[in-house]
Amino acid sequence: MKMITAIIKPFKLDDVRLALNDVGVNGLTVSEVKGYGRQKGHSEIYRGAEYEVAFVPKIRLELAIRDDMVEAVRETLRQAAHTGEFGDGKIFEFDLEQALRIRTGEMGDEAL
Amino acid sequence: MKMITAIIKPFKLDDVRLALNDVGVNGLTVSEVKGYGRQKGHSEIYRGAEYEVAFVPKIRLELAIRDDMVEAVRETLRQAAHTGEFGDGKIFEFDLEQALRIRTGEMGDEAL
Amino acid sequence: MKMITAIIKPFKLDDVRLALNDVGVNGLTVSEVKGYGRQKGHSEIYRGAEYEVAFVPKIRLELAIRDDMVEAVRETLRQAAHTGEFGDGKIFEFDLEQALRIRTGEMGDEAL
Amino acid sequence: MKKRILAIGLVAAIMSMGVTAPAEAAVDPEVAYILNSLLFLIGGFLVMWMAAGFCLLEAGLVRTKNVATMCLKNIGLYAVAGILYFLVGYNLMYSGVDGGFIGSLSLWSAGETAASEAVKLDGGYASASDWFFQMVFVATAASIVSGTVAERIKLFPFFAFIIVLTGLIYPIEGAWTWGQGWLNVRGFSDFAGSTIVHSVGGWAALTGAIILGARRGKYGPNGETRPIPGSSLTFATLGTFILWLGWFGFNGASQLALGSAIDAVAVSQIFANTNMAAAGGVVMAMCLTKFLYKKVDLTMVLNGALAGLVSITAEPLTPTIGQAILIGAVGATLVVFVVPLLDKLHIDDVVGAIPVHLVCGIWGTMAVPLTNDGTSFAAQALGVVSIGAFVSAASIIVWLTLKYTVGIRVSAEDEDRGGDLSELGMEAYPEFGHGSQKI
Amino acid sequence: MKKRILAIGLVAAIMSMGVTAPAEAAVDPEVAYILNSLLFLIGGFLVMWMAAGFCLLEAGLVRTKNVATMCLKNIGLYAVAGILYFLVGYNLMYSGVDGGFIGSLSLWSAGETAASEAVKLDGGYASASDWFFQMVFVATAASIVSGTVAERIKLFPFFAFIIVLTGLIYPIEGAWTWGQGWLNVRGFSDFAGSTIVHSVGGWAALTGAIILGARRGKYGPNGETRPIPGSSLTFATLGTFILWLGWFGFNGASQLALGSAIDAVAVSQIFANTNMAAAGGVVMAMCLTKFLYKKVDLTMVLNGALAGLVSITAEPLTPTIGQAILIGAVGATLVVFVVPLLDKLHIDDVVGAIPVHLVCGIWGTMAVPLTNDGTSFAAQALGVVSIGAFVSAASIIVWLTLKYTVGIRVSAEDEDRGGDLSELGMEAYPEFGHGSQKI
Amino acid sequence: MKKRILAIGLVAAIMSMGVTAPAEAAVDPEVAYILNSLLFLIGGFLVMWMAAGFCLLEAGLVRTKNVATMCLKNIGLYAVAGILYFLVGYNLMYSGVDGGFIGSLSLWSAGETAASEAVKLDGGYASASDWFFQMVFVATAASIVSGTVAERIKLFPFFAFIIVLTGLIYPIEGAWTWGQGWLNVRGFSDFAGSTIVHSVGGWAALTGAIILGARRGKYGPNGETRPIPGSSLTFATLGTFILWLGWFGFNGASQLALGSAIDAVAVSQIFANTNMAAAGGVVMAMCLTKFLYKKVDLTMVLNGALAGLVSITAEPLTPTIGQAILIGAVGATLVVFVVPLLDKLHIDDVVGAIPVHLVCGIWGTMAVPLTNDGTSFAAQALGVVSIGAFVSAASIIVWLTLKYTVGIRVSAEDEDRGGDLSELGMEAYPEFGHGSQKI
Ligand SMILES: Nc1ncnc2c1ncn2[C@@H]1O[C@H](COP(=O)(O)OP(=O)(O)O)[C@@H](O)[C@H]1O
Ligand SMILES: Nc1ncnc2c1ncn2[C@@H]1O[C@H](COP(=O)(O)OP(=O)(O)O)[C@@H](O)[C@H]1O
Ligand SMILES: Nc1ncnc2c1ncn2[C@@H]1O[C@H](COP(=O)(O)OP(=O)(O)O)[C@@H](O)[C@H]1O
Repeated sequence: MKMITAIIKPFKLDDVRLALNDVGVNGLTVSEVKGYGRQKGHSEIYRGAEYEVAFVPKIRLELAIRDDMVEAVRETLRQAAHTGEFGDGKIFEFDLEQALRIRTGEMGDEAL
Repeated sequence: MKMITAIIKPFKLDDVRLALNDVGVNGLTVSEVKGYGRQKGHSEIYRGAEYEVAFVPKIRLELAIRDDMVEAVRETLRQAAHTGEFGDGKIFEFDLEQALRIRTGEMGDEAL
Repeated sequence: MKMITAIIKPFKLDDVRLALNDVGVNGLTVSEVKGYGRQKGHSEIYRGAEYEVAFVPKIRLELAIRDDMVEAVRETLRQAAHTGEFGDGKIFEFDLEQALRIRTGEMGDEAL
Repeated sequence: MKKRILAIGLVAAIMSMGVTAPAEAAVDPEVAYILNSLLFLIGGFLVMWMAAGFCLLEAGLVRTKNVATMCLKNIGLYAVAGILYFLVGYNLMYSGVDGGFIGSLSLWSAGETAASEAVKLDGGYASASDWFFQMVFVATAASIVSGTVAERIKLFPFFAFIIVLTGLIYPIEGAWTWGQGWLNVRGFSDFAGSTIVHSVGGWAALTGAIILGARRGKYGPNGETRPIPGSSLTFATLGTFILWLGWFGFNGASQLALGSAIDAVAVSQIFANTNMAAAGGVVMAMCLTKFLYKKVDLTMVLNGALAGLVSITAEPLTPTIGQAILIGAVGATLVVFVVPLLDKLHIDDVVGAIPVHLVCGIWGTMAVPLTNDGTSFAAQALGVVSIGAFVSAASIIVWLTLKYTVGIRVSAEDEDRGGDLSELGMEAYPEFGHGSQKI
Repeated sequence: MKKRILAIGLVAAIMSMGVTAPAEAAVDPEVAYILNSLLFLIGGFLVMWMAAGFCLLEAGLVRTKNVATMCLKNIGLYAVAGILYFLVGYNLMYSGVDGGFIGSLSLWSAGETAASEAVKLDGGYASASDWFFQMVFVATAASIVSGTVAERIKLFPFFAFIIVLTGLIYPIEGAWTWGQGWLNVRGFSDFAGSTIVHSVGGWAALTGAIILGARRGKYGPNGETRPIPGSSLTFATLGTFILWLGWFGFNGASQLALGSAIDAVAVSQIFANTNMAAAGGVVMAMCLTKFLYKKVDLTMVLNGALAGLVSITAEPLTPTIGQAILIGAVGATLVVFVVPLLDKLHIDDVVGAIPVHLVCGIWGTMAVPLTNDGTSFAAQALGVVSIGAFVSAASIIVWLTLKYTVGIRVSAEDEDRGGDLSELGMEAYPEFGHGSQKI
Repeated sequence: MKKRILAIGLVAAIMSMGVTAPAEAAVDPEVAYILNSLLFLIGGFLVMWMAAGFCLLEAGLVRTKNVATMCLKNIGLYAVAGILYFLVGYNLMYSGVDGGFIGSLSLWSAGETAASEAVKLDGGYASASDWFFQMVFVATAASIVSGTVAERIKLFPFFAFIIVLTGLIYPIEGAWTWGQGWLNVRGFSDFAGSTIVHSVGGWAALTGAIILGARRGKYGPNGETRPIPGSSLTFATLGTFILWLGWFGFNGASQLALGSAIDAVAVSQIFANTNMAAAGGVVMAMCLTKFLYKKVDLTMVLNGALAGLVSITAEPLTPTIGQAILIGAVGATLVVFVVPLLDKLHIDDVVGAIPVHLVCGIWGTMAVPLTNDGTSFAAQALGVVSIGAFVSAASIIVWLTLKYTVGIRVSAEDEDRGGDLSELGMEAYPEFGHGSQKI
């Protein structure tokens, strides 16, 4: 199994969720994060003093998937989250050694 | 070392924390997430328009543990977070290559 | 590639970010978490009843980096986040199998 | 309660038994002058407070990323409205209308000042107290607009519209009735402004909403409505309570006099009716949404309270309490049905100002003859239509002029980021963990 | 300050030196009528504003997941209370009680209206102003209940209780004293309602809390208390400030007259005493919690302010400022000790309404004879006990009836999800990152 | 609007045509007494409400981790200020100053009480109404300090300072002018307290800010300013609206009389001018920040409103509306430039209280002779300088005494954790996801 972590633009979440649904992902965890990369923060003036807002709001997705779905999910994420602008985000892939469904105790692919 | 990530129901956090304590886990990081899986969101009506609330609030736990504790932790999580209803959550296990305690510089199992 | 996850004290974030910048990290994702470890929570009294605040606010950093930067980043984090007090936090290192930049489709080290 | 009885007894004792105040009572003219002015001042500060109510209601119903912008617009428009009303509005509305269409163009200044040796009592009240009270009304009309067009309008074009609305559109249509212009001559009756204040704001908002278009993402590709819940129902509720409180000033002080017993009776009735129309709106909205949707919709209940208040505003004096409750309840019913209707038409009204202020404004105005014999449906309809036509036409011209010159809508990118970052460069709740993303 | 002296000088000059107003003063009856009505109206809108205060205090002290429900309950109960008081309450309380136990069953309607040719001045004030002022009081009693039983009661059964409380229970016990019923005959004295309003709400809340049971998780398996901090202390603080402000109307206008110099003196004293009792409560709560717990507990300080206010309500006129401070300080002391006591008894009072309104209501009522010679401990105790017994018994019957018919408590699952999702289907703060989880 | 015309007509009819009220009018002394007292009571409750305004403004401009502490300080200081003003303040300020420097040391007690048989009307108003109105002013001065020194001062030393400020410093300098002391003799004029209230708070805040030092992290290693945005601009905006509303009482009731037509005229003018100075401040701050920084700064706009209000406070009566707008606009300009200036000097003023209350307080006071012929720049400067010198010197002594005895600053660790956890042991928004970290 693999764990995919993706950082995307917040307003893309709905599109991404629906697209993932279509390729058969039926479990997903999201959290609210901030980040920077090529898309830098920006400087603002607050009460006459300039300061840098280093971080930009992003949404972080976590998906545990079967190995055979990696390609499809990667491609789906890439397309659904794409705008072409800086800050579109990243996809990170990890090896997931084990998974377990708390409700039933199922393990491995069954648990996803 | 292993890193265990668990997604649980928010109101189970206290029980889980105490149970983990009992099996000797003495470090834990939690964050607030939303997710869906078998437990779907639900549709609501807001100002006369139906809409779907796709995500359900969950708590995400991260625990770095020694390899020999994986079984115990897994079992503890499974029991303490269990309600038997949809949405009880998941346990994900990863290989943790290295850990370091910032305060002392200790590394590996010492750092946990 | 490696994924470094660090848990640090919130008010250290600015220092850490600048220090990482200096060693060439130019992408970073942060989130707000709570945790405990050696630094326990504390007990408070609320309306005459004592209770324990188990968790302390922390910031969680995620950095995907090239393998050759692991040492430098680890050291930088250790120094910049250090206060010497309990609760300074941890650094966790994972193997990152694949990374992809959504905007361009670049993969691997190029994507970071 | 001994004390109470004592007090009442005492009061009763004070009065020679059986004293009656005729309608042409004999309160000392100077005392009446003071009391009339005091009514304006109390009413005025209560209506001023409504600016905060609109601000919170709207800040609570937009997403986090537009909250600071909403706050700025509301405090800004209150200031701008006052200045414009001083510069041109008041005299356009009240000076020399004489059955016509418009007053005169001049700065307002107080007729008498405290520096004078003596005060002429003929006016009946201090002219500055009247100005203050009239000034806060114009801000109300402006506040209505800001809610509807929120989350996508550019800041300065918005203020440009407000300048025209408060400096020209409102004073001119106001002159027709309250300034004793032609509509007044035709017998149109609008006690405290269901049409003259609320519908006017509503028409301006409606035309703005149509010309601006809906917020990105409000209507799906298949035309379905995608609700965009607001950032804080607590602020929205507080805003509604503030408006409710302010409305006692809005309607109560529109009696314009407290210098006789009969005026005191009238103001008291107005207070009671105003309150009960809102109560009727609340209860009706609770029951209806529970019945229709199985769950009570708090935002509809808040709109219901305001619907009741707007509905009673055209005639808060003549209804009995029972009638007031019904008038408010009908208003709330209208709101519960018009809110989804507007969505079907893809008219995106962020806070529900159009159903509340425009639709209930019309309803309240048309309901006047039901309880007030001195009025007619024809005259009421004439007022509703003529004011509606004028304000809509004028608003459309201003909106379109702005649209095709400076532009009125923020860029898609800025809309996604939110007005707080794009127009103000600051966040309402900057600390981590307050996203602007409904999930 | 020249201006000031001038102004004062001027005022002094206006008055012929040495003029004295006898208690049976000679203010023109019509002027007195206006001023009396005005006092009711100002007092009334201030007390109406307390509804917002209760709303925010309670919304701030419940968890995020119940905030919207709390807002709904508060605006809803204010509306319901007004309607019930119109339908049955007012006349049950004030019409033809005559030393007895209950008034008559009829709709209220204004005695005189602005449409009349003339106004009889005997009443002393516009009847609608009195009704408005009395009506806002009943809502206060109802607000008290909503705070205590929050986070676990079902919405509609809650409103059913409020209907009985505001339509029957409150008016009946109110008739006994303020309606000039039997308790009044026995010399029971409760100026503005420490017992008649606050304790009544408190008894209804206490019985409700016991019958409902505690919130899930409030008391641990070993009986220990597990605090459940509220979602926003800022809203709780604002709510307290609003209540404090509203209390000037609550107590001040309970003088029921402003038509003579002596009434003006009385209302002024009441304002000062009301303020200082609250101040005494604040300072005492700050010092006590610092002393007992090493840290100042803001929620206790807020309760302390309200404790002071409730305590002075039974007699805000006769104490000196110093006595008022002490009366308030004793009230706050009671609260600081009763809050944990209730927890020991596993009575889960979400906002501390029982210590504040019930306990301090009793304390304030029993303290009346300390400063008011015309009252006796026996009469006060009679009032406290008889009203307490009646209200508790009636409340228990209503709560139990509801419990065994429609049920009063939400399911465990709904309680965990929170009322906002289960009863309203919406969240107070829907944007990401506002959990409902205290960690 | 038929009704309106009718009403106006009626009023006009009531008055015998051409009646004129001479400055020494003939309002019945008892009626004047009631109206004067009523003005104090209304003004008083409006100013009391300003305590909530300061509380929210400050709670909104500090970080989440200090919000509960801010709330506690504000409700606490309002209570403490009232008690001190009763214990020593009022009589120090008003009793037997006689052109001198200080009054007498004694508890305040009401001159006449409702228990008396008769009321002497010479005073012109109920003494308790005056006391109440004066008392709320002293709390305002104290509120100003709490904002500036927020987020780093220890709780009890803060209250110790407030005790001295409200018990001694304010009453003494107040006695010089309003107590008819030496400054009054010299012709210093400060209608409602630009200097006597606002600058006094400002000087105490400025000395405190310097002696305390800046918050950790406010100024970078290279001396650059690192903005620390506040937790909630919505609360800050609401706080500003509350202050704006309260200011009608602050300035309006400082006319000190409503017992004649000329007083009614004066109070009305004051209301209008007060409002328009704030409006001028808002518009100026919007335009200036847009021009200077390309984006409108909401926090500056809020400060701009308050700048306008403080600026007009020294003389809200004599300016025309146009002049009032300008006076407010100049005040806002000062604020926009002084805020970054203070940062350059590394004086860390969390909420901008120094520019708003101190700088605009001075500006407003010096501007009095521009519209009021009876005043001179020399006398105004004398007042500004002498009060400034006294208050600064006294404040420095108190701050330093506290610093070198109990200490005034929290430990670095406690500052990082925030006052809410370290001083109160509770969080303002305890539920997950409300960090205290600006990222
Ligand atoms: N090396 C990294 N490690 C962790 N997160 C990163 C890294 N680089 C970027 N990110 C995350 O991805 C987001 C988008 O990255 P960015 O480089 O701005 O976009 P793009 O690659 O599309 O230009 C950032 O805001 C940050 O949250
Ligand atoms: N494939 C997945 N990847 C990541 N997170 C998941 C996945 N499936 C479920 N989750 C998380 O686990 C939570 C519970 O999963 P769900 O399937 O609803 O529960 P259960 O397995 O007990 O029926 C979800 O809300 C989501 O946050
Ligand atoms: N075993 C662990 N697994 C996951 N997170 C941990 C673990 N131990 C500590 N943490 C995180 O690191 C933070 C700091 O750890 P702590 O032990 O308190 O600090 P230190 O090691 O500097 O004394 C904790 O608050 C928690 O968020």
